[in-house]
Amino acid sequence: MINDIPLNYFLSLAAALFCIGLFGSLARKNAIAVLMGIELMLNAVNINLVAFWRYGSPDPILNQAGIVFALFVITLAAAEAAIGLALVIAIYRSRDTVNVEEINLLKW
Amino acid sequence: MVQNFTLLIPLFPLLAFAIIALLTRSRNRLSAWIAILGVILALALSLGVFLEALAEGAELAVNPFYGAPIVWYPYGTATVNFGWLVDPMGSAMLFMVPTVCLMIFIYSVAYMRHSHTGKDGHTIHEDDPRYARFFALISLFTGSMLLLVISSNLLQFFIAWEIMGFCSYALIGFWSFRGLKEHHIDDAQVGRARAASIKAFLTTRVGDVLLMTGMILLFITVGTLDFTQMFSPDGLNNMLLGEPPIGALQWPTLIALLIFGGTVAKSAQFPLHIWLPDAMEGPTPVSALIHAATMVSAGIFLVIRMYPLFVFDSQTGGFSMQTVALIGGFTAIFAAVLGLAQNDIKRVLAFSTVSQLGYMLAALGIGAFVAGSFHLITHAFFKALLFLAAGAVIHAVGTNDMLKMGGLWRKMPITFLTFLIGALALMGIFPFAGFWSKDEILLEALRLGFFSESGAAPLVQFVFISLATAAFITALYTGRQLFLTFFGKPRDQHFYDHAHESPVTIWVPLAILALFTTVIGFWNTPFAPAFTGYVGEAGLVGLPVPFEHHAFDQLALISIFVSLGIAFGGLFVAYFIYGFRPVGAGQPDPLERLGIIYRALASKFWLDELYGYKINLDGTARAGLLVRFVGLLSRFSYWFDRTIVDGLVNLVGWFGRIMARLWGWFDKHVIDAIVNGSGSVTGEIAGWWRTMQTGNVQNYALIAVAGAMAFAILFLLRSFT
Amino acid sequence: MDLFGVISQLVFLLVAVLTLAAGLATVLLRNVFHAALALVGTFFGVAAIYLMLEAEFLAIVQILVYVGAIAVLILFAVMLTRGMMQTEDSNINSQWAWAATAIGVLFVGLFILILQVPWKISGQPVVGDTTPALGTALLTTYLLPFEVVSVLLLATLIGAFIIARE
Amino acid sequence: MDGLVLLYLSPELVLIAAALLIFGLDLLWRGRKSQTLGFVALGALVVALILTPIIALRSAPTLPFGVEWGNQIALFCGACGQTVVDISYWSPQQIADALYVSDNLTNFFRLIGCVTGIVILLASYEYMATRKYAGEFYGMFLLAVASMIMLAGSANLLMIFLSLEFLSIVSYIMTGYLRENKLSNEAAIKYFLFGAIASAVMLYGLSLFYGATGSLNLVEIGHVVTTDTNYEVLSLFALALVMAGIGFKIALVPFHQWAPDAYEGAPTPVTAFLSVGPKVAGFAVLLRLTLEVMFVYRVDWVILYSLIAVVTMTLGNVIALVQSNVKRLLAYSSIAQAGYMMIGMASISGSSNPLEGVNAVLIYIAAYLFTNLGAFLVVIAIENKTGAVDISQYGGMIKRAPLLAVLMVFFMLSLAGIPPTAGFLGKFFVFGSAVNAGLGWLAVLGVINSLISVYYYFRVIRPMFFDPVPEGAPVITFDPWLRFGLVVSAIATLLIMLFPMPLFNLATYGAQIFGVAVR
Repeated sequence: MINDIPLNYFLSLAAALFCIGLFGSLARKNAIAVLMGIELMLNAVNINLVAFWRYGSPDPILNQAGIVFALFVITLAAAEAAIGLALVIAIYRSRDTVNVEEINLLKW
Repeated sequence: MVQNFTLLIPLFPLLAFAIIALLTRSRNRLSAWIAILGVILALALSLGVFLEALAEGAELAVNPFYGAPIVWYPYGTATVNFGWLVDPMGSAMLFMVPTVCLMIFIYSVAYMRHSHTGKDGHTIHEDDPRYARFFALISLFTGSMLLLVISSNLLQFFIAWEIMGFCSYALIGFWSFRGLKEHHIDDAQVGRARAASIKAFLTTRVGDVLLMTGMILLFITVGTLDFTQMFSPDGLNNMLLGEPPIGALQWPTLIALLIFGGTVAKSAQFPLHIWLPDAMEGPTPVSALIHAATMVSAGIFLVIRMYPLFVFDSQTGGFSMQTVALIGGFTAIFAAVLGLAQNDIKRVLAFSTVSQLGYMLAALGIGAFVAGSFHLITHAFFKALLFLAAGAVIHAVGTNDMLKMGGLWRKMPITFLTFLIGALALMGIFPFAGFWSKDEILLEALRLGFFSESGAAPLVQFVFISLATAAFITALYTGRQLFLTFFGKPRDQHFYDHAHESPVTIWVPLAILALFTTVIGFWNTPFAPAFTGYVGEAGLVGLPVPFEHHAFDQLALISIFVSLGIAFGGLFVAYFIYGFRPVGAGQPDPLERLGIIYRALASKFWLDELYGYKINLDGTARAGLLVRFVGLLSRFSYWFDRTIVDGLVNLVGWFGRIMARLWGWFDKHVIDAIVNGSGSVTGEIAGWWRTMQTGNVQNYALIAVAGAMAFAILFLLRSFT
Repeated sequence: MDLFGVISQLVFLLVAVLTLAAGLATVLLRNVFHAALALVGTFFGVAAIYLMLEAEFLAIVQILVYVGAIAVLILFAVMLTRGMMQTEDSNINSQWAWAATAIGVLFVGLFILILQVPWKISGQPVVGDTTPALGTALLTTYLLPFEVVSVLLLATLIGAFIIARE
Repeated sequence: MDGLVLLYLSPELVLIAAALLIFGLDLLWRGRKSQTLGFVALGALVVALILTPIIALRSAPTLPFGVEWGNQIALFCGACGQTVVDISYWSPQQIADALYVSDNLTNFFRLIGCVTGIVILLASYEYMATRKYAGEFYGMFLLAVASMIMLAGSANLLMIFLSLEFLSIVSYIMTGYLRENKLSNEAAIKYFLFGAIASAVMLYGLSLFYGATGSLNLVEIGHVVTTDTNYEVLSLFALALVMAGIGFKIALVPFHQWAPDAYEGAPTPVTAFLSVGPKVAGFAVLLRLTLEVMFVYRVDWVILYSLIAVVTMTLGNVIALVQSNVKRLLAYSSIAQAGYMMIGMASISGSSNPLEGVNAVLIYIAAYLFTNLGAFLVVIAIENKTGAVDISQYGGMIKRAPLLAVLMVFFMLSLAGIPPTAGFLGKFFVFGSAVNAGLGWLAVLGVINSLISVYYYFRVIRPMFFDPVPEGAPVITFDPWLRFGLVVSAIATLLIMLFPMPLFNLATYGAQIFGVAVR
């Protein structure tokens, strides 16, 4: 299967997903939605990493650096999500909003 | 073997600073004595070194007292060491700085006590609320100046230089403390003091930055900052190895000019002179300290220290010395004219300092190293004297405005006498210190500009003309100051009544400084040029090029008469304007009004007499005679007025007014505007830029992403082209 | 190209289009709850991509962690802050056009880069099971990050507790 | 992993173990005795600080200890210059596998990290005494210091990412520590959102590096990038994306905007940490990346770094002019300071000796550390007693707390780069190295900027000395720990200038590692 699909396909998919996620994180009002955008970006990176591993690794079994990296990215994404959501809930409690545009007491 | 302890000299005042700041802050009297003790110890050690240096004589220039035991850091194969370097000029500074500082310290003890009238009508004497801090700061100031003088290394020099900058900031703004109202200091004054301190610091900072840049470049091109190593022939030649930095501008020229930038700011030369007159907001001892012994002298001393670099530059075709001469010469006359139009007794002196510093730099710039250096020493003494005496007057009278003084010599004869000595020295009148040093500078300018073997030098001729004119104006404004303050009738009875002779602790330092002012000039007379032999015979540290040394000749004699003539001329004019008919109470300064108005006033007075003559026409002969006599006198005085005084007044007044206006305008609108304006422009930019910080984190992220992307795309495009 | 290859490409395209569509839905849907559900869809799509790349273990982890943990967390958070969900008049902020422009440029740049770079391709087939080797690697070569990440997870736990507790 | 590895990792392990211990004890004691936990944290930092030279000296057993008194530190620094316990002794296989290196640079940042930690910890006792979850705070703080050190020691993209995220997550938690405080909440969530986006962008760049070279190890990547010119565009593109993550940590323009907001809202000791810890660790990563991977493309990254340096210092300084909140002002100031450090980074390109630039950056970091921490300690001391963080509330501080006022002057002078302070030394070296590297214009801009900065640094000082004491303002007293931290910072700021030899040697030692990698 690998021989039939060029690497570029995967990379392009990842790039597209990355851009979609970036758009989400830059343009959504809701802090949770911003977080979702970030998750999309991390997924895109993982596709990159796994594709590079699969195509580039001289020994896909013994040299699994890309996979390992992806695994850690997933773990950290979970940690990040936990903290991020905790912060969202905290700010929702104190300010009664999760709209990023309204969280602007600190400026200038 | 006192020389081995040179490094301890600055330590005493610094230690005094530390002790006062940390331990005795709350005890005013003790703090003052600790500060004075610190200076006395420094002075004793300095004198030891000085005497030892004198014993060495001119040899000292070739083999200076030098030691650099403190390893600061290694650089490449070399190390940067801190230590001491005492060459002839350095030793002269070691004599001058602590002496003058000690006088200022003693003077401050009484000066920083204020008297005011309490609620019950009694006069209350009270220490300044920050008395101890004052002594701590001036100790730090003195210590850092001494450190600067003995520095063996430009970096060490720069450190001391910067500490001084900070001290000047703190001291100029010393009275910018709200809550001092009982000490005659109102809100406006507080505001002025604040503004002045910031202005002084920021303006001199510009110079510091230039100096620092020059220092880094020097370090990189020469590989050392140690004066002795730097000025060894190899050291300076290293500069020529690299590529010239900007077009035809050579490294030595660039570096010398950058270093000179430090001097321009610190010694208040055009166009960075603006801070100095405002610095008068500080207490008078601080003014004396800044103007005489420490800060502005440090700027000149920097040029003296780096003189080999300037000489080297001019030998290799650079123009740094010409720049120094040009700026010095211009500032000398420029500031003198501005000084004409000042009514604040201290401001006159401030402009006078600027002008005199211009003298020194002009001398250094045309190659008259010894004359410029000597003027630095003598000027310190008589300028300190003038400031302290002026301070005594202010202290006694309670105002700075000369137009509210007058006739004070009767009330405070000792102060008057000392001030007179200082003023005569400043004017350059025989036999006081200023005469000898100023004459020397004029002589050198005359010799180099008009009678040089290598042909006439237009720049030096300009310098001579400028300095000679400045000497004239100096005598004029000093005379004006003298007459307005001490002669004539009191113009404000209230202030006059308030005046009293200064207490002992104030007049004794004055007397000592006056003594020095009288005798120090004989260190270097054209007949017996001991100072020239000492400082100039063997040249400079690391650059043993003897300065040209002329025997007493016709030219010197001519020069003596020329400079005396100029000085007396100025004094004479001043006498005609201010002394002959003193300015009365409420009268404007003759220079301040137009001639037509003055003539009209005078005519009216004359008509009144005439009128009285008329109604007394059939009165007694005696009365008639009297009236006639009076009328005759009036007519004579009218004629005298019209032809001589008015002419002079109009001429000088017109010239002075125009120039003062013009330059004052330039000062206020161009230079101040640049300094303040750059502040407000950056403020505007800041106000505009900060709006980027919207508070919305997604805006931030977008900017960040766009930034990263811009970099990425930039690289991408670069690879395709 | 043989039939198998064509089918492979078609399958890839299908999965890719579905994944991207779910991703777009995630960032565009007005209702945050619906967006979260679309996010789950994207996670599944990415898991399918992993399977295509013969990283089975990672695909399972993707479903377990992302779908099982992160998505659930997000859904919880959405429900806890429910007040916001319906009242929004627009889910897109005022800078979206700028963002879209910048991202458009970025995408073009990335695309050019991807096509232009001669990627290193060894094309080695995966013979055998990657999972045991992965496990070995995690506990030998990658032991240090493994331990570090465990501490990090503990810190996260405590931190989330401190921040979000009533 | 053999036993030696544990020794090489011991400072980090001690910190992490102490953090776990603190979490456990806090659970056991139910939030009481938090002060004791603070001392545990302090002890751990001191132990880690002591372990560092032991690691560094391990390979030089012949070093004569017990020589003349007072020379120990200088000797240590001097000896470090010749002994290298780093990857240059490792076999190629070891290098390929290396995730984390315990080399000179790591040791340098261990010292920096521990000192930072100790000083901030001293300042936070009083601050945290009345606040909830103080025990956990100390644990979190130790983890933050540990992750900062790990970031400096990471030699592998995975470890870089992991430590960066570790540091970030712990920082988010600490920033949002004041749960009842709206500003703290807001600061944390902004910091978090910005950080998450930036690290995702960075991660994309890292994946590109991996794709180009098939390796995660910096040395190997550097090898490929240097030998194979096919990857020039890719490497530079990836570098630009990675700059987003590193620039976020360092707060470089245009990745800086989170900083003022987060600094203002965070608890002040955390602000102090954020202004030093992540910043300097970011420089460690940037140094490794620049010298081990990207060095061959110096023409390109010099442009990038110079550009960033100019905008960073100018923007930081100019916006700081109009700030009235001291924490925010110091935030902009620290942005500007990072700009000066970037001048040093750009001048690494100097053809003669790249290590000069590295030296300058490391010296600047150490000088900045003490100065900035000192300034923040003053702010903390004042805030503890009065809650004041606005310049206008600092009136008459010379009467209310003379020590604070005088030391603040000193720290501000140092930040402005005026001698005799450490800040001057840092600027001297940074500008000097820039001129030496042919980037004179950059030095000139830096000098102009330092001139601008004087103005706002003095704005902080002015009310302390010249304004009257506000009505009813209390005299400020603060606890001895904070005082100790302040005095240590002040003395260090002074001594670094007066006796820079030890620091100079230490920086030379820290830069030694790059002699191997630079090609």
